[in-house]
Amino acid sequence: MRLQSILAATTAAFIAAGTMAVQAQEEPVRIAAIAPLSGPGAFDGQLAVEGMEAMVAIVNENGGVLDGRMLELVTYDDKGSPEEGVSAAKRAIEQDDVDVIVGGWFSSVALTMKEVTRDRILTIMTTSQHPDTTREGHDWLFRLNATSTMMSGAYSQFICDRMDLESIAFITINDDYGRLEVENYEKLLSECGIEVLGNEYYNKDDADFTTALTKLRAANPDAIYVSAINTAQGATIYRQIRQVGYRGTTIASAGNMNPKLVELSGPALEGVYSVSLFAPDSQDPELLAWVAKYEEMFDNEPSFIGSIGAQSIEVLAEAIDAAGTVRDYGELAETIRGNEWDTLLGNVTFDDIGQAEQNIYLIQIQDGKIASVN
Amino acid sequence: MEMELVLLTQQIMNGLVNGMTYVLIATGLTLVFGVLHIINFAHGEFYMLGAFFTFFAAKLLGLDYISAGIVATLGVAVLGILANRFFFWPLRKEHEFTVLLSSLGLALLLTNGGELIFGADPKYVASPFADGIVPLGPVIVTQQRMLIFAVGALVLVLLYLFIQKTRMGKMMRATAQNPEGAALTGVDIRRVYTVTFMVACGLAALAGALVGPTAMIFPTVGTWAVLKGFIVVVLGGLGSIPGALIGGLILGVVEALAGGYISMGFAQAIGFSIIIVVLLWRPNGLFGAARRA
Amino acid sequence: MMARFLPILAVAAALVLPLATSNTYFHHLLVLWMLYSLLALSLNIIVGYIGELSFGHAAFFGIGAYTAAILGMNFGFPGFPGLLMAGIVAGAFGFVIGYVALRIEGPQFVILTLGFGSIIFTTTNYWVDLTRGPMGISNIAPLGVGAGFELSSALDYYYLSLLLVVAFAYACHALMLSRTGRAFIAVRENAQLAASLGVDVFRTKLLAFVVATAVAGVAGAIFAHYLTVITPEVMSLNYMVAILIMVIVGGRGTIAGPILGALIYVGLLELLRATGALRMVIFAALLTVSVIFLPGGLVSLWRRFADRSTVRTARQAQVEAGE
Amino acid sequence: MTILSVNTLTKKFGGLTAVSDVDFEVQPGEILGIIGPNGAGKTTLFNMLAGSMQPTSGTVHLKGQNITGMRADRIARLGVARTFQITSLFPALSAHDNVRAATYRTKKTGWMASIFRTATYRAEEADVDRDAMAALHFCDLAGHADDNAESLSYGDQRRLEIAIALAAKPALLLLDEPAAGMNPEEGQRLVNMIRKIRDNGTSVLLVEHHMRVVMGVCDRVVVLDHGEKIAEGTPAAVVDNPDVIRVYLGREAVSA
Repeated sequence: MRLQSILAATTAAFIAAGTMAVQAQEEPVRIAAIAPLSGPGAFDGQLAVEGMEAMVAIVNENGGVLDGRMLELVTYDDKGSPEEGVSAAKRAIEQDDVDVIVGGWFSSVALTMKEVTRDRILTIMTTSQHPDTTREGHDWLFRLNATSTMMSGAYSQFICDRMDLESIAFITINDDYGRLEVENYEKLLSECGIEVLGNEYYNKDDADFTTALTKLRAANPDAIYVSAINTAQGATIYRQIRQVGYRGTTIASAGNMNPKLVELSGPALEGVYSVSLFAPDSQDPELLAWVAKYEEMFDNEPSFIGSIGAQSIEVLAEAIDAAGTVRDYGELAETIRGNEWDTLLGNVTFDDIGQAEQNIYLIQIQDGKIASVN
Repeated sequence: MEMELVLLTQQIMNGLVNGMTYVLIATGLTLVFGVLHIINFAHGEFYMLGAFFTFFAAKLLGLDYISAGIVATLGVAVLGILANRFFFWPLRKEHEFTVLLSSLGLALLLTNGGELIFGADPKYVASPFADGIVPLGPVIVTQQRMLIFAVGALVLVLLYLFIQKTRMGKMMRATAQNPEGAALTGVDIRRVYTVTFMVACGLAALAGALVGPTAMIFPTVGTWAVLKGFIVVVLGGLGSIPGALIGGLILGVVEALAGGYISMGFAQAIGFSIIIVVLLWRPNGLFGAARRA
Repeated sequence: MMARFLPILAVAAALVLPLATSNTYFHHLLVLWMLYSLLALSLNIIVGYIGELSFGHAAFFGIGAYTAAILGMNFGFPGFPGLLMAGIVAGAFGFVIGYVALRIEGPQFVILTLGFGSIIFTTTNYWVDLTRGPMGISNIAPLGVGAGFELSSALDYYYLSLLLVVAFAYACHALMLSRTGRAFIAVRENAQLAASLGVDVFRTKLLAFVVATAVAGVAGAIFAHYLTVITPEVMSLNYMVAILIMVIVGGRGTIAGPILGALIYVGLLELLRATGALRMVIFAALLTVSVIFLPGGLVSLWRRFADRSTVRTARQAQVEAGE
Repeated sequence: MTILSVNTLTKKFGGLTAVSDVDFEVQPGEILGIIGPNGAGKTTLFNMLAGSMQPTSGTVHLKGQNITGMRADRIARLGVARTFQITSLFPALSAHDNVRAATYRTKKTGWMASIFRTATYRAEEADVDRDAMAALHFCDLAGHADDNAESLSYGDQRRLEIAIALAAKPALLLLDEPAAGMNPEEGQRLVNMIRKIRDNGTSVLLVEHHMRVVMGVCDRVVVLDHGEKIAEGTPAAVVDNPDVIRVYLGREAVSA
């Protein structure tokens, strides 16, 4: 009985998938969205794909690209794992023959995936901050987010100039991103006279940080810098910083602020600074349109990670129209590099190795909302 | 010097409280193993369900934290009965690897089903005690962690009385020693299975409800829980409830000291090293009886 | 009679299978299937033949992969000797860990192996100078065969891993027909009785463990060269569970079982991609259903069928004899 | 040459002495019985001989070689086979495979030989099959060769145990209460079998409290009480020993 019903459900699912394929528009431009859709990064992946979906809907409502071709998102789960990312990219290229790839939410995935997509398909990496994501030799590769070097440059400037700190300590995720962050900030902040009192690495499956935070608290720094990509871990750390009795300043790592994090962290995040490409109180009309669309389609609040997903679609759609082609990747890449693009996050340009140059905003949590500060 | 001592005491305190969390998770696990000789890899998922049920009971039914926790515990205890009926009871005569894989399948099913139903977004179980700080001299603990400690201790006492004093407890002990013999002397094995799973899953859910407010919850949180649970159960001795208590507290303190004086990243590995050393010294754990042939 | 030719038929089918399509993604799946088969067959030595449950097996796969990657990147170690070294290093780790852990059995052994796996995982994550930590090693060179020729396409890796699977499957088959194999099974079935017949239980288990871990190391090395990237992720619990699923769903203690289990694992997850968010739920449901209804694994279906046909022929023989 | 010689063998558990200064010998072609009431130390003594328990003091020599405190599998490799008090088989294997596994001691070729199918390997495997069938025949189990061990009747299982021990071609066979749970008819069958084993050149040492079996088959008997040897001799002599009568008085009629 149970076996039968499960078989029936499977069959139904296959049929449904088949029908969807038949009903699809004629020759849509198919964009592979490779993101962590299960495992610890699942929520962030979901926000990313939702952001892309909302922008795809906007583009399609405005008539699609190349005189009426619709955009279609094909999602792949990389589980936040480099090996799975490679498999997903192979499938997207070799089996599903997609037109372009958007991926690279985590640096480790981006760094391996780019070797699979190199010289085969145009790829846009999104939130990955590792500088090595964009390097010479990848002609069809672009990355939207600022590198952690760019981020920390801007952020440390602010920390040095405007926050009255004499000492600081770090709690850092043990991955390529976290290690690079600590390296950057230790150097930059020491240069302006802020003493670094300690750093604690944690693992991506840790759930309790009280021992590490107790240790940092005992060092009595003026501020604790929290480097956390994962929303759940971030919120836990911010709350536990207060729970171990630390009363100094909390600094949130660059580019990892989202409304969910603010909601989950409660009072612990009030007044905390971060930097982001996404200023949620911006009045940019494209941003407003996207936010409206997003809120209509999804229950989550629009987030930085979603907006970067949307930006990838926006740049692609405009560039495809401008270049007049999808599959001529050389032409399309030239077009992307050669122009300035007006997107929901403001104007963006790309340098020779595909690295985006765009505004970085300083933001602060005020009354439970993310607000930009000048 | 004074400062160092305070820090040491604070870390030991952190360890004891975290250890009590492990104890709560491990108790149900060790009960199922002790009575039924089942390694239940889905135990962590019942912990996860306990936390999520508390969250939803508070949100959808408008209950306060304590009532929501009680509703969640009872709800998951009922799920435990169903899990036994469909996943464990039918396999009672099969090889232990088969039962273990069935529980792994159940764990995958609950994690991924949970992701589908509850959503992938992390959630926070709001508790009025979460951020309140209790100063014990220079050492501080949150009210929530004090609550975990108190409830944990109470539950262990109640469970001990249940197993030692009630008729059902006696039947469970008889089954633990010799299931065939117990069946011959009129023990209703089927009821023992049902009650054991009900109690074990209820305990896991209670742990979820209590530990929920100390961190964020998400559908994969059960994997963490079951791993910690297993380490504690093996450290203390499979099937031994005093073993789960001592094992949990030891693991908590060792991890806290490792995190506090070496590095948090190594805490888990150091925890495992302790287990390896203990098992080599006492293959059946601190309080374990020799394995039944 | 049939059973005699079946393996030969299967190998022949496996040889021509990739020629059915030029779709390289299909070839990619075939490579994964073969590598997982090799890995599952090696775990089967521990789980199926000596009857202990190891939760540390993925760590040895990882050790092999890292050995090949590090030797290749840092010391310019050529491909095939690198594979051999990967097997030797993984086997050496297997020897040390087995030497400690195999004194203990049952659930405690499960936790001990889980613990060793976790320690190796953590070390890999933090020994950044050697392993590059969590970011892993990428751009690993493809496997060189010497004289400037290297395995480049998925097809090359498929045939290499198929060769190893066939060789190792044959070795397992021979094992089961040998005095050593009988000792393995004796230890699994009744260690005390085995000892009373002169079998050194500990050494037998250790032999099995070392062989299994060495083969897992070789599989890991090919995996690293093929994917060109390796991260500590391959030593995580997810991979441990995956290998175990392959062995038990396919049928532990058999040779076809782990290979079939690997096929189901790779194939089913791929087919279920069409179901989107339901993918892992359906997978978990099918897994659980198969365990509950086929506790002996998928190969027990065949055995059931085969038994029925043997009974029929026996009865026919009786009838004929009666006439 | 003496097969087994036991000198002042002693086992203490804490303050309790389970076996105290026991001496005896087993000669080639002899069936020696060790008897005594429950708690006399028979099982402890047996376990020390088979290597599953370390003696506190004293020595055990097998054909002149000191095997005191040796591990069970090493003693087995020197030519001692044993059975267990509680039936001990390879339950999921066929009777034939049970016995085949028992040929381990006398064979040499390993995994490598079987991979390359060497001539030695093939010859030896043929031997294995032959030895196994011979052992099954000897124990009247040839008809059950393909049956799973766990599906056999109790009496068949007990004889399969002996077949397993015999397939190891031991110089000395240790039987731990072989008649336990058998009815008189099965017991008689067992007695005949043990004689046949001895006639084929294997010495036998058995621990038993079934008097009928002991008296019927043993050449000599050692009587234990409270861990000490109180008598030794032919069954007929031992039965008349006043100490033995005292120990057994009221428990069991010695001549029954």
